[in-house]
Amino acid sequence: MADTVDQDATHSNDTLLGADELILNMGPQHPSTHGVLRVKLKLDGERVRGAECVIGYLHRGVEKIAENRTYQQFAPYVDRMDYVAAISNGLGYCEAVEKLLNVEAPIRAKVIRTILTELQRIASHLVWLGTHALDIGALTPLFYCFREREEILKIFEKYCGARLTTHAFRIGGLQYEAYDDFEKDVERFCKDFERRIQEYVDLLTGNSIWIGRTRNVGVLNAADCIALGATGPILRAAGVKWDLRKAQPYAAYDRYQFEIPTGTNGDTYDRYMVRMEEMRQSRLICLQAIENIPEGPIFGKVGKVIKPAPGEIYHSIEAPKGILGYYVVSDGTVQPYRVRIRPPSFINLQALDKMIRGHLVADVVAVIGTLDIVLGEVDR
Amino acid sequence: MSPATQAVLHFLQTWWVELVSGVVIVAVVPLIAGYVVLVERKLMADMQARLGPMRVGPHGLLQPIADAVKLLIKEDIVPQDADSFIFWFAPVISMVAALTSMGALYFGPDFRVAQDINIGILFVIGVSSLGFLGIILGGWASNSHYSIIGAIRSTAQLVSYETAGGLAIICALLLSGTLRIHAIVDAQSDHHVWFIFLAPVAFFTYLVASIAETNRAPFDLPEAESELVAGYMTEYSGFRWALYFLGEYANMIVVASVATTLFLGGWLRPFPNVHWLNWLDLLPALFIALVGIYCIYRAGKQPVKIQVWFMWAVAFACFAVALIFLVPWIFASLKFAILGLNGAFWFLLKVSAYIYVFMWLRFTLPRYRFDQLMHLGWYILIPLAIVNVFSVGVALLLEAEFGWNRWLALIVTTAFTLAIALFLVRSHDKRVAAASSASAATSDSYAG
Amino acid sequence: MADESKPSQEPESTQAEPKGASPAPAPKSAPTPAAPPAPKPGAPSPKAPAPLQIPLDNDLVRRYRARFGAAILDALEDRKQHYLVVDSAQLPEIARYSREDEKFDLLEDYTAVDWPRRDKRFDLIAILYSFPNNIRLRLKIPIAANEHPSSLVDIWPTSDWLEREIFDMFGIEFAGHPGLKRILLPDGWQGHPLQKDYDILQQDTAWVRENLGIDSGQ
Amino acid sequence: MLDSILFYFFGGVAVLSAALMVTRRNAMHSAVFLITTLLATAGIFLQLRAEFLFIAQIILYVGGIMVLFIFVIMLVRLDAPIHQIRFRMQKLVAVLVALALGFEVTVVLLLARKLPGGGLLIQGSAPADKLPPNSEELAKSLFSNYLLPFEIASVLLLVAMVGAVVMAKNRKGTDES
Repeated sequence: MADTVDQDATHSNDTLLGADELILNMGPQHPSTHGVLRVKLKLDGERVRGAECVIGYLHRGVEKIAENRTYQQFAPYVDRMDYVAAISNGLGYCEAVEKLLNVEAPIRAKVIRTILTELQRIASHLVWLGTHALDIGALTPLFYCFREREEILKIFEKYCGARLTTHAFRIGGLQYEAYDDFEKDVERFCKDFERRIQEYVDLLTGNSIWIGRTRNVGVLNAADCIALGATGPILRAAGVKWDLRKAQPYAAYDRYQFEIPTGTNGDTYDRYMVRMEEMRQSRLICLQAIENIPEGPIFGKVGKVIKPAPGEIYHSIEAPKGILGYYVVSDGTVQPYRVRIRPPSFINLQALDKMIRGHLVADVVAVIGTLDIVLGEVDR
Repeated sequence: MSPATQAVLHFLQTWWVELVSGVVIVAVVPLIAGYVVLVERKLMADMQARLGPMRVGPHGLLQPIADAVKLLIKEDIVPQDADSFIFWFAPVISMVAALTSMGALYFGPDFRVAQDINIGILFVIGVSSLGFLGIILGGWASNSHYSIIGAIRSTAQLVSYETAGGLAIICALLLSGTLRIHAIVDAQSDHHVWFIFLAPVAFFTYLVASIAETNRAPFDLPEAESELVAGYMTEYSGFRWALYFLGEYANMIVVASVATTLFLGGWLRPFPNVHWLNWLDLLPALFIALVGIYCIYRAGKQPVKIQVWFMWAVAFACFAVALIFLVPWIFASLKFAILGLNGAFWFLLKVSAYIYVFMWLRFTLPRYRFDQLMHLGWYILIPLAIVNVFSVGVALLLEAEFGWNRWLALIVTTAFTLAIALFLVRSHDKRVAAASSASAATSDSYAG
Repeated sequence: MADESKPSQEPESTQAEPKGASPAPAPKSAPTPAAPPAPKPGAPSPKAPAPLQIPLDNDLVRRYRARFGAAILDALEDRKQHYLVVDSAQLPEIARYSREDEKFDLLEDYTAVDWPRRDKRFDLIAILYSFPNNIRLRLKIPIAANEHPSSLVDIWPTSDWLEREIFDMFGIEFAGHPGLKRILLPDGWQGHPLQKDYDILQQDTAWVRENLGIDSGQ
Repeated sequence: MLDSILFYFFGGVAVLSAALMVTRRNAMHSAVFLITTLLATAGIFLQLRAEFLFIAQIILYVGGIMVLFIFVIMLVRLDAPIHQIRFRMQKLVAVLVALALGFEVTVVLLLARKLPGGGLLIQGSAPADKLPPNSEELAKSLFSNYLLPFEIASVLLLVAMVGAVVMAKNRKGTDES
């Protein structure tokens, strides 16, 4: 909490009209701030003049803990950051340390990792779509999205026993072999998901109220995105055709064909369309991947004790929210000297103030939804 | 007997129908409103691939009673320096307004409270418009930022949509020529057509206005959970909150009954005067019997013993009611009662259909933003309603002066109104596009 | 080549002072996965790992050296990733040059590493990425404990919160930052957690007692 | 018998809430009591079988004007002027005016006593429920012999509304700039 002592709703300086410029406090227990985020809105009547985010309520000091754990021990902490997309956090960390060790995971492990990460991307986008639609007032999409997400979590549970904080990957490869009908489950989900996406599209895409509430709300053009470091769907919705999975492929992404969806004027509606298209693309990747999962070992040549040579590396992946980067410094011991995590939600949230200037209070809720932030990752 | 008791007896003799129905309304309507809440939750659940309340009673049938008891027991919190007199008084106003406006309504050819008041429909609208007094006072008395904003917003919404609703009702009154509710329905049976077909635009305008008037579905801004955390009801809890909640649902029933009386032919069965369709009079009994059979079919599937009995009891009740509907057919002397019983059935069927549309919209549509809502109200709905009143008037003039066939006149004028409506919507979209392109340049967004 | 030599002696020193509090290296990690071919027990226990940083010399480095000369203290490559060690005095010019001329338009990350043993205690790490040429470069800026490096907010606006976090965690104040105050920890918090001498069990007991009314967070 | 009971009930409520309205310190309380007075008078209209007047009273006064009153009370901060009690001088003037009014009313009552029926009962008035339905009567007279004043009044209202909109627009103009 940046500043603890503060009246709830204060009247600060008067504006031209003599009407007070109201400071309205949203959160940290507000139903639609997606976690413990507190936004201090400077309001002039209903119009927002500025927003200051007060974060840190969920700060657990993950980077300090990393300096006191071995490389393997720190892996489960990584799942607790963006708890909605735990698997992609794990993928990022394991690949970073593998890079540090100059070791490559075997191809079978890479393919299984890619499938699970893409399923996790779909699950993360489903959580985003459900809560975002709920904030704007559409009650039904939430339950449809969570019904599909339940299928994905069942696959995770069958694979590694956990649904949310899975710790599915190990440094050097995979702990568990893909269970018997892994391909069958994923295929059944992907086949069914095609019809399900159409249900969301019927409910929302053409809906004039939905368009009215999202078109030209929270506009962030390409230049601002890059300047503010906003990446992921927000950058693509602004028209930049760039995806780290294509630009610098990792895991097994170079084996599969998929499109990069982009928007035109970077408003909430475009971000909605980009994320919907991303779900379809992830589905295609999974379908291509399960056609042939190559045989072979699932764990590379990494001993039980990991002592990487002193030095440092930076490795980043395309997480559902944006670029998730790991900067790991090793001093040759079993414990990392420094682990820095580049949190996409934290940096995307910085754009909130610029995006909602001049909007109404109802739009603040929509813009926080479209940023798709998870407070575990913002606060670390 | 002393003169006083004689006077009282005399009074009772003359007014016993009104008194009984009055007591029934005040006692039964909150219960019905409770069950409407249950139906809404079950429907919402069904549309969202889940089960809804299942725990209290078989299939959650006792849920409203459980809710009522819970709300009664809950502590009534009065905010610290709230205006306690008005804080206590406001929910009562909104509940009383909804119930009194039911007094003038006809729930069937002879189920009514007030004896065909000369200004029937006007009474209902006037008294139900008192409801939002309760909302403003409630918002003001709870003395918190959120509720004041919620109260102001909801009043602005109600005022602007009441105008549109009133104008839509004027169209129907033009066609019926009278304010008496019974006479309106008789007019519809004389014309052999429901007014919805003669003035469809008016019905649509009234549908939209009534949704906004009861703060529901896409217009439920005042208590939009995600922004203002329950608007004017934020500080209320326990029974006072229940009063507001039941007031809203009672209001919904009132609005649905007005729409049924005015546009959907009140207690007339479909095609009332088509004689070869007279078997339709048997439909109510048939329908209820079917429900009974379904209950028996389900009884076998109930896991718990008591639920099986309950299902059988419900089935038995349905068959009893079906019999009551059939009695007038058997005994010739009770012929007159057919219209009465069937009328009530058809009226309630139409009212529940209307309320179903309310609920259906609530589950599918997202919520309007406040300025969009006002924009829709003032720039599209009210001009459309005015043009519609004008066009229905012209149609009646054509029919009276120039001897046009009524149907032809109304079709021509409705086409004219729809053309105007299209123009209004297109200019609205152009304005939105213009405002948004302007906003894309400046940071100040959609000014509306 | 100052940077290269340091890490090699570093391991001994940090090895020496792990306090009792920090848990000994973890007990055996998860049971070795059965499936993989059983690696020889006690696999080739890595002998003193040979430093992998090799001097780097490509046209990018030459352009930087041509432009800034002595300010570019070192250019190295570690595990096929390029990074420049840069003098903090010239930081704004180098940053502006990287952004305008070298097209590194995205400041992907901006953080710090604490080397308490060195005279220039902190290393500011700026990870730059260029969309047009799809390459990544790391700038390492060694700064002393009480030095105030200039802020990069007007070059990359994204560094606003990143610099606030560095200040919050390391105590490095940035000159010219619009609103430099803590971002994750409460304002009244004493101490900067990610500094090496800030023990993991240490608490700002004063703040906890004052605000939460309990004497210790543990 | 019923009519007189109802009449005294409505009359009593009207007088009582009017008195309360004047004496309340809190503006919102007096607004609520004003609403009760208006509703009570509406009840009396209904008793006289003037339904249209009854519903007009409810819709116009309570639904329209009183909502305006409450809005003004809500939006304008009223706590400032209440603190400055400046009525010291006016108390004397108020008493004088009250006395004069009281004297006048008593004179009227005394004179009326000489009229047939004690000035209260109007002989030969048709019993309330036999009157022709008054909304039709009202409509006929309004649109036949009083058509001109009706149109003038509607134009006047239109001018007032347009004026309000224009003033609001200007104010909004300054706010936006």
